[in-house]
Amino acid sequence: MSEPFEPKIVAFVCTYCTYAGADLAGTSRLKYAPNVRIVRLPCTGRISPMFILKALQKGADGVLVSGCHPGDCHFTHGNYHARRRWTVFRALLEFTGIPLERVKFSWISAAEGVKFAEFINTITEDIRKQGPFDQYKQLIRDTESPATL
Amino acid sequence: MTRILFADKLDNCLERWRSAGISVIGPVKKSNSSGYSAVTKAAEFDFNLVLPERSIKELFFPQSEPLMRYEIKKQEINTSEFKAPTSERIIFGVRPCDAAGLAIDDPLFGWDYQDEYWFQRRRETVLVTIACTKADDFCMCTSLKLTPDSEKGSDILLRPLENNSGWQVEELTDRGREAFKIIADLLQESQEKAAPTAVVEEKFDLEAALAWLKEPENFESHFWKEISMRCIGCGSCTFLCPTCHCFDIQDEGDTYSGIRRKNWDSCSFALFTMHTSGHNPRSTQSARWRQRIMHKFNYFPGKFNLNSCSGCGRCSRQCPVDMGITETLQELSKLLR
Amino acid sequence: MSIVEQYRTKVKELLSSGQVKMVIGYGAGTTPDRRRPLFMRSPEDADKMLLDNACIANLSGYLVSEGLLSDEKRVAIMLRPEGVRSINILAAESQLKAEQIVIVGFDTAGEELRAIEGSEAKDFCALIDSLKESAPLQAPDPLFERIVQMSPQERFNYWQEEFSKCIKCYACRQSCPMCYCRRCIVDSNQPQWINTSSHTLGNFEWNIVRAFHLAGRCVACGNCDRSCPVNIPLRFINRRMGMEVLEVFDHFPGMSESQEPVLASFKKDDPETFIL
Amino acid sequence: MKENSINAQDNIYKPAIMKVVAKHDEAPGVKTLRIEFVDPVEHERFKTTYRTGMFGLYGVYGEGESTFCVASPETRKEYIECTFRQSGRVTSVLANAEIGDLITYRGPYGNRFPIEEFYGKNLLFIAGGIALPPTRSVIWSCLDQREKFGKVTIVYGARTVADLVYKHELDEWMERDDVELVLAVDPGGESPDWKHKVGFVPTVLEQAAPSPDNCIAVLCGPPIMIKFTLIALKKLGFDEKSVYTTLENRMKCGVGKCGRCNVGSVYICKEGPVFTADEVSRMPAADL
Repeated sequence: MSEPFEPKIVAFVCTYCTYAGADLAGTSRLKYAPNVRIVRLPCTGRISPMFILKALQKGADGVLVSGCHPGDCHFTHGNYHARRRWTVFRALLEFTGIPLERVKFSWISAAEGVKFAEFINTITEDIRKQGPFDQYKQLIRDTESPATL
Repeated sequence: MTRILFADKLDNCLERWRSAGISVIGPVKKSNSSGYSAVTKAAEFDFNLVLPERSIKELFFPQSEPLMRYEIKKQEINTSEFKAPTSERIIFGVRPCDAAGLAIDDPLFGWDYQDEYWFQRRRETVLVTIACTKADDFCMCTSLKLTPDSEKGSDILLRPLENNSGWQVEELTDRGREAFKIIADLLQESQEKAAPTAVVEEKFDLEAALAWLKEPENFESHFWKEISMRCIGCGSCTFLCPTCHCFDIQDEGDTYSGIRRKNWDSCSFALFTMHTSGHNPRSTQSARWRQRIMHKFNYFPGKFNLNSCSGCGRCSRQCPVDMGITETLQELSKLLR
Repeated sequence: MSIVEQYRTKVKELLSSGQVKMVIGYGAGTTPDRRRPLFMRSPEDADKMLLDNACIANLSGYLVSEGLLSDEKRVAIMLRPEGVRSINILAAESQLKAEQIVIVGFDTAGEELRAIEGSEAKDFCALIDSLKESAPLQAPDPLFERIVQMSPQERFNYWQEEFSKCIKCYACRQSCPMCYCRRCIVDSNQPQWINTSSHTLGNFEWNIVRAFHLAGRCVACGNCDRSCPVNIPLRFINRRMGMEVLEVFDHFPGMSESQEPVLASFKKDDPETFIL
Repeated sequence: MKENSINAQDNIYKPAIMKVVAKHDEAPGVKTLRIEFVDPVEHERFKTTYRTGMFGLYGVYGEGESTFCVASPETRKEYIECTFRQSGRVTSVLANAEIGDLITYRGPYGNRFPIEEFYGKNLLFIAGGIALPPTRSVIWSCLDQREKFGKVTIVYGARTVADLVYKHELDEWMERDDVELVLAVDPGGESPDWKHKVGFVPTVLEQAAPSPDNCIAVLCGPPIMIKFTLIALKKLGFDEKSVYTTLENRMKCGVGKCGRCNVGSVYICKEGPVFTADEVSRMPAADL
């Protein structure tokens, strides 16, 4: 138990912008925290709030959702729809007591490899400071199921 | 002279039972909902409830019960079983209809195959029932040939005193006697009279309704459609019912590890009987309501010689659209006249 | 003539003239304070009809029950303003055709029961507009205010305690006119997004998802809250969602049948202060 | 006490672990798995309880359990064979099981075909599509002790040639002199080289016109086929009491507790799945 806490973060990203940005960060040999598991999706419009709940259900300490900047969506307006959805979903999380610091949203384009790397580093440090998401993990423990992330 | 348990001794009783390793559960109202939950102080009991909103069933057949934990490695499956707890407990302040409900389900859970999750808990539990001195518009135990002070399923029957200061004690089973031996010296001999039991009017002619249900041609009667028209297909009647026992088995986890659970399920849900092919033997809400009534008052008695209903009236009391067994059986008895 | 008399006459007329095949209204319940849905198909049925301040359930969910509207015949229904808004949403989401529904409107807001003029959803637009205006001014519920004031941890604990009562009977879903999906997300098992078990996590997930699916669609009729057998204050979550869409997107659900659903539309300049 | 009851102290919801030893593609989306018990004690229990007609709950931990018949006969108890169509959550995973994989099995449950009562009689098997597996269990139970029975006739039809299951066994039965096999596919389902009948099972059956004298019929198929085949059988002079069929319903427990498989007052899992046509006719049709 004395192992230092390593946050587990799940990132849902769109393949056209943020994933390409992550790729760029990689090919540019930028170093970023290894705590993030990236799930690539066709568009931020495809990212259902259910995904975020699933990540938490599996024991994530933080969730990151990222896609193209407004106006850059490969499908022209998937990210506008996503933006509305997140606005409402955030209000819901907030009202039910899920700290918003654990669920982050961002726009990262294919050219922003540096932003991606920095963003991941900042978030990882941020979540590390907040510590494990114990209040949710208690819910998982109550189910007797293991958190398998 | 009868033996009396005075209410002011209740805290001492709780203490005694606790030191004997027995936990106590009773009717409790908290965060705006009532049910049977753990009690440590007498003040936590709420004996004024006509009936707790949630039935006693959940203490024997929890709404979600872990059965098995599995871990899968390459070419190996390790499982461990969850067992029902073996600790002794007393449920103090059970309503007679709830106690009777448990007795109704015993044959079902023991029918050829014993469900140890149920019976383990049944063996470890002493039911201390308090006779009802008040009832509401939905109580219907008398229609089911039970009474507000019926002994069915109980280990101890308490009758509230007229001045509400305690209860007359009637020991019904050895298990009950055993539990009350621990507090024997806290009981007092007294002449205090018991309060009259609640008056519960008979709401329908059970025999007539049963006879109607037995007639094969009534299975497809138009009655079912009419009576169930406003049913919205939620499961609140079945989940609050002390005798409804249907369940689902669900796995939670992934390919490597997780657990298998037994969860309450309800015949009101469309998916309950849906085949993988898409065919659903009970595809309409009327068919599902018919199943519920038939199961309780025709199939169950046919198998176990018992009606699967103890007359608690929760189905009607809590129904979002004011349906319930009472109305259906009332209407049924009218059909015969 | 009292409103009840007036509406009984109206129902009789609707049914005897063949304008509608059924009128969905309220009848006497088990106890004097209860009303139950009543399906009137012949003029005589109207005598069983009641209308008073106890008629609070939003009956519009029955309209989408299987097969009722498929014969294109008109159905009349007694609705409060919230109910009319549900009709607009159901029409906007293509679940029914607003012309097929004859509305017998009434309102119990305030002390007095009053009739509302109009027979089709579109006749109620002015009324709904005024509801939108007054929505932010509604008297706040003290408990709601208390929840808002809590720290996130306190709020989490509050809801955990409330949700721990949940028995997953789905009365909230079944009583909601907006929950018409043939197969609810919680009943879909490939993949199983939400735990169906009624443990703390499963209850939390279910209630979150239910509330989210109603965001920008809930008309605050209170059906879910009233039908909950364990009294979880579901109205608060829905209300919080409603406040959010009104404040941020100026959306008041159910204004008209042509109103775009808030989560199926967008503006390029929607606020995004939270996005990094 | 029923012969399949188990020790009261056992956890009735705990399945046995099985190893997949063979798999076979039968038809598009239809697979057969042959599975063996890992625990010899469980296997011993199966050997003493299993009789043709019983079913089981086949499962994969993490997905759940799914109910179907045991397709292998009581004369071959070294393994269990099951044939299923890939359609839901459990069967999709089972269909992808590889040889050596472990799955679970709970059972055998239910009643059985009274094979001893068939001794000395002629047998008529009628099956449609994916319903051959339960019939096949009876067929092999009889063919494995062929001398005890009279004439054996099998009428099997499927929608198309591709949908016929157990093709290798059909060939084998076709070759045998002591079995008369009538194969059919629905009109439009035949391939250019199809040499057998074209038509629906009830029609084909009427043409084949097996004699009802001293004959037991075993009938399995989709509800619509059962309905019309029963009419055809009646026309041919069969008594409802000598026609056997199996019913299936959604099940979760298999042991009469979970409350969903009943048709009228009959619990398929305990009083079934094998019924005579006479018993079925007394069930409420609206509940089937």
